[in-house]
Amino acid sequence: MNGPVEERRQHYLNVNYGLKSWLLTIDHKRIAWLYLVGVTFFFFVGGLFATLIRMELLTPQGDLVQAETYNKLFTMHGVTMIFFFLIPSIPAVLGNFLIPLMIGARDLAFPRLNLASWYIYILGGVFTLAAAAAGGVDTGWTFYTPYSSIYSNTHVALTVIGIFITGFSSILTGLNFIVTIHTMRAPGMTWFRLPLFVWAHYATSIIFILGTPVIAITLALVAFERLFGLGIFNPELGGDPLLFQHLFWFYSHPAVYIMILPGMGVISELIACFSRKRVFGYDFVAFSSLAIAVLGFLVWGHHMFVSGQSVYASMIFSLLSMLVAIPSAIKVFNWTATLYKGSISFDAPMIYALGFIGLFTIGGLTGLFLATLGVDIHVHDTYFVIAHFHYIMVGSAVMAYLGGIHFWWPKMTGRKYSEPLARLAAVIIFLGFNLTFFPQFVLGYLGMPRRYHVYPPEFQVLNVMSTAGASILAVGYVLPLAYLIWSLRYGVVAGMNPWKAKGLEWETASPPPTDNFDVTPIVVHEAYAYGEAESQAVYPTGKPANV
Amino acid sequence: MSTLGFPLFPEQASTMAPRVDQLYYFLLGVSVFFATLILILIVAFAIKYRRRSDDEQPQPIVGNLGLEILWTVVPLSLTLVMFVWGARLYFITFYPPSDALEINVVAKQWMWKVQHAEGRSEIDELHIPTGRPVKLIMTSQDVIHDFFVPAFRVKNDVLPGRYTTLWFEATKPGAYRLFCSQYCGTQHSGMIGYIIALEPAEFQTWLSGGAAAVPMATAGENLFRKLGCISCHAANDTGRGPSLAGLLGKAVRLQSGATVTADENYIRDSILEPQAKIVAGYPSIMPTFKGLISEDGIMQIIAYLKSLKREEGAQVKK
Amino acid sequence: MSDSSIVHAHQFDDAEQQHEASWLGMWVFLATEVMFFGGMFLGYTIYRSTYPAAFADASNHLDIWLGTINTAVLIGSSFTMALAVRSAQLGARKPLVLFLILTLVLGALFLGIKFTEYYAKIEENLVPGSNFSFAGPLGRAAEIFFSFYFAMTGMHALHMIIGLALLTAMIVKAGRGRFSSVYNTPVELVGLYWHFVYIVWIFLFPLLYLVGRHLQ
Amino acid sequence: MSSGHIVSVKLYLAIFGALLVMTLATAGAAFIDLGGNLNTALAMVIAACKALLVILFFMHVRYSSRLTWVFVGAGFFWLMILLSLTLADVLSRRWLPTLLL
Repeated sequence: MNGPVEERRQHYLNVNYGLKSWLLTIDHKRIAWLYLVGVTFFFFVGGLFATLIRMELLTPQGDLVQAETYNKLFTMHGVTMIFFFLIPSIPAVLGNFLIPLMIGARDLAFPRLNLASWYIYILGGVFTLAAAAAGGVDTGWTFYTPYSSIYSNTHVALTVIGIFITGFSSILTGLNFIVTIHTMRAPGMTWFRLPLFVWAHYATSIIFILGTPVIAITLALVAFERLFGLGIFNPELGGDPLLFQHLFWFYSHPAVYIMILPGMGVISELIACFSRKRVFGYDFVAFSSLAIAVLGFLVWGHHMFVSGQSVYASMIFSLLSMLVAIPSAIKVFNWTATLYKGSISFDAPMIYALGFIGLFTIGGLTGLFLATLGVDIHVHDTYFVIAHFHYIMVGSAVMAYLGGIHFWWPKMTGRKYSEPLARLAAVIIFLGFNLTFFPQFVLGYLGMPRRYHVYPPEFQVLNVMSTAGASILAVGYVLPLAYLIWSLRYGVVAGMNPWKAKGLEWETASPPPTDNFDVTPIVVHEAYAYGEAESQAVYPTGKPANV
Repeated sequence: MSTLGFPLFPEQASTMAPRVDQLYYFLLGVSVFFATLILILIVAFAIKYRRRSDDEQPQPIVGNLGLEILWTVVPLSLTLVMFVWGARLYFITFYPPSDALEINVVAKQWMWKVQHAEGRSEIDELHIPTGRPVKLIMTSQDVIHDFFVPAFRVKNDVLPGRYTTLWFEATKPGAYRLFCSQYCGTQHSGMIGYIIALEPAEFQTWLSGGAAAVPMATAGENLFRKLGCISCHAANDTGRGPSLAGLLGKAVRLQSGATVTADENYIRDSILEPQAKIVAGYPSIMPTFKGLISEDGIMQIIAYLKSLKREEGAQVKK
Repeated sequence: MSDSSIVHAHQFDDAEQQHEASWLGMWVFLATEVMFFGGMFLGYTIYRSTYPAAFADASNHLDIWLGTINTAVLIGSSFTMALAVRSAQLGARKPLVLFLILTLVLGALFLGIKFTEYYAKIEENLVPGSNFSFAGPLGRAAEIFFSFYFAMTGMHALHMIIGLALLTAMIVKAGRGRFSSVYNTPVELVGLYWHFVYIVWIFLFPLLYLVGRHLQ
Repeated sequence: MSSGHIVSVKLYLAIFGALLVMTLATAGAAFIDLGGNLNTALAMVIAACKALLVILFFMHVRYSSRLTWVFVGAGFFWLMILLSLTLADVLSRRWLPTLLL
C-alpha cells in the first residue's frame, strides 16, 4: 500500500505482509486495524437490524415481520451495537493506535494481552452471531429477569456467554491503557501535558476495569440459572426481581460513559486543532472526564424509578444523576469557549465535532428529563428514552468516532481522503440523524412505549418521519466506507502533519514506523501549544527523521 | 387531535397530568434556552473567527476561572431545582390518599385482569369514576409488566411475587389508552387496553350492572373458612394465631424484635412465606399456602380482612 | 510478562519499568476480580437480610469442621506461597521449587476437601434444581442460599484450579532455573493471584459456614 | 512497586499464626449468641483483619508504592459503592412513603 511517488521507507504497514503478520501481530497499530475491521463489520450488522426495525415501524400493524422476529431484531440491534460497536469502537481503534504515539511510547505495556483482547472480542462476536443465526434472542439487550432467566425460550444462554467473553476484551484493553498511561509516558510528559484524548481514555479505562466484571458475573448468574437451575433471580423461590436490575445497571450506566468519554476525548482534539487554539480550561475538561467516570458509578438507579424501587433510593439516585450532568455541561461550555477568537476551518472532522457539540447538548439536556423523578414516571420506557440515548450514542459517540477516523486517517494510512465527499457525508449524517430521532422525543411524550411491534395509528406519521430519516442516515454511513477504502489506494499522500496539529503523534512519520519514534521525544511544553511552540517535545539528536 | 391530523401532545385527563406537564415545560424551557445559546455561540464564533489565511495563528487563551465557576454553579442550581420539583411530584404519585377506591389488577402474559371490590371483573379494560382517587393494587403472575396510562402521566411496574400500587384521579370522562411498558415477551405490544372514566353516577350504574358477581370481601370470607384460617385466626385473639381484625395499617412487632407496618405485601408474604415474619408472642406453626391459593384468592382474603376492620367496631359494641 | 530473563521487552525502557508495569497490571486485574466476586456478595447480602432465618438454618446444614480445616489448609498454602516468593527474590532455586510444590499440594488438598463436601451435599439432595429437598418450611429461601453456596464456592474452586495450573507452570520454569533474584516477576504475580483467591475464601467462610450457628 | 523488599521468615510465621488463631476465633465465636447481628459484624471484622494482614504482608503492599495502595483501595471502595447504594434501596423499600416535601 505504498504510493508510487514515496521512496521506500519502512513503516508499520509495509514492514511485513501476509495473513500471519496481521493475525499474530503485537504492534498496537496493527491491532487497531484488526479492531477497525471487526468494529466496522458489527456496525453494519447492527445497522441492518436497525433498518428492519424502522421498516417494520412504518405501519401501525405488524405486517413486515412477526412479533417474535421483531423482538429478536431490536434485541440483536441493541446487543450488536452496544457490546460489539459502541463500547470497543473509539478505545480499541483510535485508543489503541494513538495512546502510545501521544505519550511518546513505543507500544502499550502488554502488547500480547492487547492481541489476546482482539481474539476474545472476536470469539465473543462469534458466540453472539451463532446465537443470532440459531434463532436469535428476544429478551431485549437488558435481559431483565424473570423473562430472560425463566420465561424466554430463545437462545439467551448462548448470547449471554458471548457478551460475557467479550467483556474480558474490554477489561484487558482497560488494564493495558491504565498501566501504559501510568508507567510509560515519555520523559517530561507530566499528567497535565497529556492530550485530553489520553485523559478521556484513562477515565474510560477506570470504568472498563471496575464496571465490566459486574456485568460478567450478572450474565454468568443468568446463564447458571438457565443451564443449571440455580435459583438466584427466581421469584418462585422468593427471589428479588430488582436484584438483577441493580447488578445490570451498575455496569450498564457507566457503560454509556464508556461509549461517550472517548468521543469527548476525540472532540477535544478536533476542536483544538481546527480552531488552532489550546482547549479552554484544560484542567477542568481533564477533571470532568474523571468526574464523569466516578460519578457515573453512583447513578444507575435512575433506570429503576418506576420498577418498584424504594422512593427514598429513587430520590438519592435522582440527586446523584443531576450531579453527573454537571461535568458534561462544563465540557460543552469549554469546547464552545475554545472556538472564541480561534482560527476555525471547516474540514470534515470539524463538521463532525461541531455536530457533536450540538447533538450532545440536546442528548445531555434530555437526560435531565429522565433524571427528574416527576417527568420520568411518564417518559420511562417510552420513545423519549430511545431518542435520548440515540442522541448520545449515534448523535455524539458515532459522530466523534467518524470525526476521529477522518482526523487520524492520514496518520494511520499516510493517505488523505477526499475532503468534499467527506463534508457531504458529514452533513447527510447530521440531517438524517435529526430527522430520525427528533420526532421520537414527541412520540415519547405522547406515550408510545418502546419495543412495540404494533402501535396505535395516531403515532404513524411521526414514525414514518423517523423511518425516512433512518434511510438518509444509512446513505450517510455508507459514504465514508466507500471513499475511505478508495483513499487507501488512490488518496493523496499525506505528510507527517497534514492538519498542522500539535501532539506527539503528529511529530512522527505517517504512517509511523513500528517503534513509533526513531528517537524518544522529551516533552518540554504544555499540550496544544498552538502559537506558543513549534513542537511540544525536543528530540535529543536534532529534528525527527523524515520531516 | 391537533390541526395536523395527528396529536403532538397527550391529553391531560388526571389531576397529576397538568402538574407533570408544568415541570415538563420548565425542563423544555431550560433545554431550549441552553441548546439555542450553544447553537448561537457556535454559529457566531464559526462565522466571526473562520480561518482567513492558512498560516493564521490566533492568540492562545488558557482559560478563565470565573467562567468555569459560572457554568458549574448555574447548571448545578438549575438541576437542583429540577430535582426538588421532580421529587415532590414523585412523592405525591407514590403516596396514595387513604380514601382511594381500591381496585385489584393481576397482570399475566399479555393481558390485564382487573377485579373490582364489588365483585365485577374486566379484561384489558378498567372502568373508574372521575373526580375520585383510584388506587390500583397490582401483581404479576409471571414476568415483570408495567401499567402505563399516558393520559394520566403515570406508570408503575407490576412485579411477580409482590404488590405494587399506583394511584390517579381522573378529571374528565373518556377512554384513555392503557399500555404495558415493561418488555414482557412476544405479545408485549398486544398487552394494551383502555381506561374508561365515567361520571360517578354512571360508574355506579355500570358497577351494579353486569352479571351478579360475588363481592370480593364475601368471596374472601368463604375462602378464609374453607382453607381453615378461621380455626387459628379467630376474632379477639381467642385462637392460636393473632386476630386479623383491623390488621391493615397496624404496626406489628415481630419475634425478631423489628416492627413492620402490615400492608398488602405483609399479608401476602405471611400467607405464602409464614416463617419469614413471625408475630411476637405466637408459635411459628402456620403452614405455607403456596400453591393452595391463587393470586385472586389472596386478593379476596385481603379484601375480607379490610372489611373486618369495619366489623370489628361492631363486634366490640355487641 | 515477557519471559526473557535480564533483557526487558522492547516497549519498556528498563527492567524496573517492566516490573512496575507488571505489578500494577496485576493489581488492576485483582480489582476486576474484587468486583467480579462482589456481584455475588451483593446478592448474598440482600437475600440474607430478607431471609435471615432460612439462611441460618441452611448454613447449619454445612459441615463446619470441613470448612474450618479447609480454611487452615488455605492459610498454609498462602504461607508457603509467600515463602516461595521470598525464595525467588533471594534467587534460592531449591526452596523456591519446594515451596511451590507445597503450595500446589495444599491447594489440591483444599479442592479435595471441597469436592467431598459437594458430594455430601449432592447426597443430601441440597443441590438447587428439581430434586432440591430441604426439611422444614424454609425450603424456598434455603434453595437461594444453596444457589449462592454453589455459585460462590464453585467460582472460587474454578479460580483455585486456574491457580494450580499457574503453579505447575511456575514449578516447571523454576525447575529449569528461569528465575533469578533479578528476574522473578511471574512468581510474584502468581503469588498475588494465589493470595487473592485466599482472601476471597476469608470472606466466604464466615458468610457461608458461620451463619446463626448459635441457634443450633 | 514491590521494590523487591524481602520479608523475614519470622514475620511470615507470625502472620501465619495470627491467621490461624483468627480463623479458630471466628469459628468459635459463631457458637456464642451475641444477640442481634453482632455475630455477623464480629465475623466480618475478623475477616477484614485477616484480609488486611494478607494484603499488607504476604502481598507486600506494605512496602509498595502509594500508587499500589490506591489501586488496592479502589477495588474495595467500588465494591462498597455497589453494596451501599443497593442496600439503600433494599432496606428502605418497605418504608411507607411519607409526604416529605
